[in-house]
Amino acid sequence: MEALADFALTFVGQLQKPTLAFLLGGMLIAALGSKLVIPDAVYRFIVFMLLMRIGLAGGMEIRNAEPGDIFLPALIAVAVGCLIVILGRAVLPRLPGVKVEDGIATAGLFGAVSASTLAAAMVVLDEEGVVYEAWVPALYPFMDIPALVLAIVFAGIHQQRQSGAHKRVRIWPIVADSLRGSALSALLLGLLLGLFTRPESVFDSFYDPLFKGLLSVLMLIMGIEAYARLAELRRVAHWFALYAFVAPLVHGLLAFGLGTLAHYATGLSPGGVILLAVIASSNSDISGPPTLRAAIPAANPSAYIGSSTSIGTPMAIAVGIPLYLSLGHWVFGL
Amino acid sequence: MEALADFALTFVGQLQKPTLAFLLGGMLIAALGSKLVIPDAVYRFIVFMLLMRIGLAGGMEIRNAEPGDIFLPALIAVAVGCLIVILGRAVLPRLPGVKVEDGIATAGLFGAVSASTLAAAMVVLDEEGVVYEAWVPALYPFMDIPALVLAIVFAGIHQQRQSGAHKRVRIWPIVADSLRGSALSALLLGLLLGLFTRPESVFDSFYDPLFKGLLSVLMLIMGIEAYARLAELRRVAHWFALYAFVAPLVHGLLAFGLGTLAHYATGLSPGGVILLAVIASSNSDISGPPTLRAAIPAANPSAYIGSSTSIGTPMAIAVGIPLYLSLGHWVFGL
Amino acid sequence: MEALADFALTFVGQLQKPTLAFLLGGMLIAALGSKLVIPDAVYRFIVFMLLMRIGLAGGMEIRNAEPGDIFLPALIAVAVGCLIVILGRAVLPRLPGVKVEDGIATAGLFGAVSASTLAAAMVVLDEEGVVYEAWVPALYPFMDIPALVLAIVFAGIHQQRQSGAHKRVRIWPIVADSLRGSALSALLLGLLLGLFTRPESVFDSFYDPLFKGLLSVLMLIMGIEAYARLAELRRVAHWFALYAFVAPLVHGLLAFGLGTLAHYATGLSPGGVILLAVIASSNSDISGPPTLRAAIPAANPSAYIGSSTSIGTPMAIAVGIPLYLSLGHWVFGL
Amino acid sequence: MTHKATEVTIVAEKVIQEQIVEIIERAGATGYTILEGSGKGQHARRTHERPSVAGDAFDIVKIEAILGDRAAAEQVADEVANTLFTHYSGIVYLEEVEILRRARFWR
Amino acid sequence: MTHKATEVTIVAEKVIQEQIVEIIERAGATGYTILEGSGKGQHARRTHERPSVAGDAFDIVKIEAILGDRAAAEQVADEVANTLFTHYSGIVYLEEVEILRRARFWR
Amino acid sequence: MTHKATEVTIVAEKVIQEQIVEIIERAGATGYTILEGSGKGQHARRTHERPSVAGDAFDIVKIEAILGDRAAAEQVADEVANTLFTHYSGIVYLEEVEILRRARFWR
Ligand SMILES: Nc1ncnc2c1ncn2[C@@H]1O[C@H](COP(=O)(O)O)[C@@H](O)[C@H]1O
Ligand SMILES: Nc1ncnc2c1ncn2[C@@H]1O[C@H](COP(=O)(O)O)[C@@H](O)[C@H]1O
Ligand SMILES: Nc1ncnc2c1ncn2[C@@H]1O[C@H](COP(=O)(O)O)[C@@H](O)[C@H]1O
Ligand code: NA
Ligand code: NA
Ligand code: NA
Repeated sequence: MEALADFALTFVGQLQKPTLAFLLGGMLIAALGSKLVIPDAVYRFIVFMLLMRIGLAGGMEIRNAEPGDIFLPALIAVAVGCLIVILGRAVLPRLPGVKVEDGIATAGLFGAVSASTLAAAMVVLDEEGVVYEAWVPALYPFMDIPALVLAIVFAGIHQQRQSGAHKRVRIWPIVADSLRGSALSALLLGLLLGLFTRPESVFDSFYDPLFKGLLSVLMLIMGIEAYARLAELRRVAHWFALYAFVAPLVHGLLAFGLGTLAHYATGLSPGGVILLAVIASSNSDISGPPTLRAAIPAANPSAYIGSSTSIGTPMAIAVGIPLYLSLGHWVFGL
Repeated sequence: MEALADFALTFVGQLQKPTLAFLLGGMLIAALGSKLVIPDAVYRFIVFMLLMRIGLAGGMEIRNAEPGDIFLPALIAVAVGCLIVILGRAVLPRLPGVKVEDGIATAGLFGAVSASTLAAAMVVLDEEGVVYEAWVPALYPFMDIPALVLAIVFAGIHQQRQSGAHKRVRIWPIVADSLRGSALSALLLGLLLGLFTRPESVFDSFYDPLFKGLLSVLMLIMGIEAYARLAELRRVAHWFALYAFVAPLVHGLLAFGLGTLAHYATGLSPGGVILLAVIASSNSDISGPPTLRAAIPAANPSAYIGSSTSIGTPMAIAVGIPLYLSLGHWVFGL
Repeated sequence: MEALADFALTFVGQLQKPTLAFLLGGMLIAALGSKLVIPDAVYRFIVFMLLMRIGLAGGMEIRNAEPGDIFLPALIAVAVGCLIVILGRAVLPRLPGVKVEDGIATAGLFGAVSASTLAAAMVVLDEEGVVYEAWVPALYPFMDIPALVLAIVFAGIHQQRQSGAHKRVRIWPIVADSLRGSALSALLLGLLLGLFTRPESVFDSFYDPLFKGLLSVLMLIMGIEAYARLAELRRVAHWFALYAFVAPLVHGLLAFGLGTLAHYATGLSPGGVILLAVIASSNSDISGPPTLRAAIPAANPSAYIGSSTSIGTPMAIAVGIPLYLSLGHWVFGL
Repeated sequence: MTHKATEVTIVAEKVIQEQIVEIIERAGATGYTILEGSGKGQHARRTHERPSVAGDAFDIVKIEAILGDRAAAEQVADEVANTLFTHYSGIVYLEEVEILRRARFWR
Repeated sequence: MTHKATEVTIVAEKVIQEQIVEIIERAGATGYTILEGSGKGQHARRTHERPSVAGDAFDIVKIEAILGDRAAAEQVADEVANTLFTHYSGIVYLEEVEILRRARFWR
Repeated sequence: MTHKATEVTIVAEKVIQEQIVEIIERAGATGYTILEGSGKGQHARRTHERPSVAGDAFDIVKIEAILGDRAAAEQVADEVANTLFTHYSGIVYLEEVEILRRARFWR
């Protein structure tokens, strides 16, 4: 009860903060038919800037981190990524009107990770004064890649059963393809540069100070896109919308629980637990869809992109982040 | 006489300031055949940034403003927008070689408002230490929309007379279309966010500090475009050029006069009076032309875009702003 | 020996600095097949920002400079630009498998100047605390234009010999075309604005603070492009690769020597000598290739662009800059 | 095996893109493709590179629609020419093409 | 003097661009041209203006290849239609064109 | 009602765009359309997505002009092929199209 009241307060408080406000503002103006468009080149540059910032900070902090501290959270990330897809594979295709491939691809996308949601959570935590290990955001690929790979493997198995033909799904190309995508490339390059070089001067003068402002623009874009793609969602079974509402929170809570174990086992900070929950809660926007389109051609993109962009991402940001934050208050007495 | 000397001094002083210097620099390099181009994506992002900045500041200040203080200036904005169009409608089509539709569309564009001119004036006032109510720039739509609507109505009436057919001009779609344009959307969204949320952190770290620098780039673009479109202007009656020279100043003085009334009546600040004059003086670049092209197809875009971009905007920025500033010195003893 | 050790140390130290680290990082991720792309619009805007920054700083400083101080370094710049092309003209076409036109065009490109290399050197010097006259970077066109013009003249002469036809190469159009290119336009406009107006406010709040961060993004782009164009280089004679390895250092050392004369003759600062060496060492990326493509159509662009972008530029930045820096330590006791 | 079909191409100002698309859809086309470009005709030349200071309404778009039914394609061409090209810039033309998967182009 | 040749045009999702190009090259084409656009067909409409939040895989590309040999062009069209258009969006069609410099289009 | 006309299409490096346009205008065309793209031919492949580090001179443009007079179209094609394609990349080809508003294409 108290927790619920705290969540309500946190949620209303976040509504006032730029992150959520710009997201909802974007949805609002799109709903009102605004023609405001942030150019694609700007969008792509913002995503690069955010991921480079996250990578650099992570790399600079990993220098001083105990490898042992990272191991368990990384393992949890992998486990959660796989669990989400297994769960989705089990549930979605059972729902009436849901094609097996569509269900698998959607589960894969919800297991994968969104850079924008992650960056939003970082800014919220910073504003709330909640600290976290800078390497936690860098766990992103540990959840993202296993989720996408597993979904593609499930789709391959399904197709084999259908066609009888035996065609092995090769895993390494999928992993390599993910790592080479623009999002993970930027993150990992930032990580490397942070780890092995001294990027402090550009980090402090450029990547870090622009982070919050660029994120507000990105939130606006995500809000506009969320509304714009609702139309696509309308063309597929309603179960996708329901899944997109519920799944981010279930996934986040699952990760929050496992993260809490890591808190007690190896001292993962409360902020780290919250971020782990957000990573799980998020669903991939940039990198996931093209990977899935290429690897599971039989799946209808309207189903998985619609549910992810239109409902999943707003839920993860607008409801998920305040929820895990207030859970953090409650569980860790933040 | 003294006022003239003051204007001359102010003008020469402004020539040294980045705003005017970049505008004239852009015209110069374009005249010399430079191939320098600021990419369209960057241009559009800059405009977004400036309007969001203006909107946020306005919204944050309106929170504390007396609604009564805003009412009279808003009314003046509407009145000036309409007066400009009525004046243009009466004068332009009487000139030899000017087609009625071309005259009406041009009057509409000069009644409408330019975000770049407005932003330029704000930076000039800031540098001069002249304060103004942050909601004054947000009066933009109060002049912009009535002017465009009235021009389109005039064009509709004219066409009916020509063709005899009775076809009512529907006003609401024009208003809605204006509000949905990329410029007004950004401004109004910023206003809303400033009014109802707490965007201070991104305003102070991102939108505000980048304002002046981005404006210098925008001035460069406007200068380049001003020169580039002179060619278009050459293909239409010379009267358009003359109108574009004179009208911005006439409109600005008109608004300055009415604004001075508001100064004495409800305490509008001298800086606010100057900005009101600049808004009237400015002529729309981004949002006006497409609206007019769609709504008055019979008007030749070379006439209204050429006169506005090539002469009207440079006049409003280079002559208008220093003029109203030195008038402010003179009238209000700034 | 000591100098060599100092160079080795300087080089390793630079590897840790953002400038070199981002360049090599770009090459690395491109080699690993990353799909990360910085949008073209962002690239072009970054180049504009850097050159405007360089121009403004130069212009503001020339105000207070003795014209006499600038004369000798400018003369050296012209001389080095010509010498590089004469040298390349003499050597390259003699190598087996090298077409005369390809050799001339390549020599022209290596005589011309790269804005990104220049900006990189400025950031390195700033970080090392090595001061230089802000007008030295503005000597850029004094080396760039003569080199391109001379290469085009040589190509014209060669073609006349081949065809027998007598067709004079007109020099002014080439010079004008260079000056009008986007890179030199931005630099010269910045110079003018710095010289004749007071751009301090935007310089200090916008162009200067963003310089270092934007350069890191540009270095990333250059690294990615360097790798991407290796394929083109493979399709031409290996001698181009060898030239691209050796020439930047030879050119830089030549300019370092002549610059040292200017140091003793007219007091050019050690930092100025180093920058002069870097300018000579660099080879044009943005402006040179189109000029050469238009003026020497018979030359194969894969030869000159491949050797410049893939090897010449990385050599000038990664080896050249540390080399001249450690030479500066050694010669001037920095 | 291929089948005959008619491609109708319209090059016009972007400001009328939506109206052209409506005409195409009303004529029963199963789809269309839009390419952005620049061009020169009787009116001012527009280039795609310069920033769209006057908005993108004046950009040039090339819209192509393939219709299985020639009469429908002609109808599109006529309607665009008669209702839109009176005031707006543009050209329209037809070409015979050979399509695969014929059903794709009939509605 | 001009010669007959066949142009095969494919409008499709960018995600299969590389696969289409491979088919074209295997058929012996000496080159191809790619234009980026947007379009509407049986599937969701994509526009080129909005930011590519879901990646650019869903953009529409128009790929054109001119082949001196008509049979090769037909082979390209068939292969694209049969192997790629089962799951991915797209259309393919052929046109007769008149080329100059014939040797340019034979390998 | 439609009329016959000839479309001449040139795909080439952007560096010669102005020269091509001049040839087209000299031949009496009433307009032309330019689309930006990427492509592969005998020379290095250029893609439109990567930043234009070596300038945009190497981008690929597709230039189309419709001429009412077939001979004029052939002249454009010949002149481009003979004067520009000796050193620069590119292809040129002709197609017959059916235009509306015939006067639009005669000067
Ligand atoms: N003869 C032509 N050939 C090809 N494209 C043309 C031609 N005439 C006009 N266009 C295109 O149609 C657009 C509008 O033409 P206009 O209505 O003449 O201004 C131009 O910007 C060109 O892109
Ligand atoms: N009838 C048509 N005419 C022209 N282009 C089409 C047509 N049908 C489809 N297209 C193009 O092909 C793409 C894919 O079509 P679809 O597979 O129907 O979704 C669309 O986005 C259009 O760009
Ligand atoms: N067979 C072809 N079909 C379609 N486009 C081609 C063909 N050959 C060349 N091109 C285009 O023409 C450009 C220049 O060709 P090239 O001169 O062969 O390098 C290429 O980049 C392609 O865009
Ligand atoms: Na997830
Ligand atoms: Na106005
Ligand atoms: Na050089």
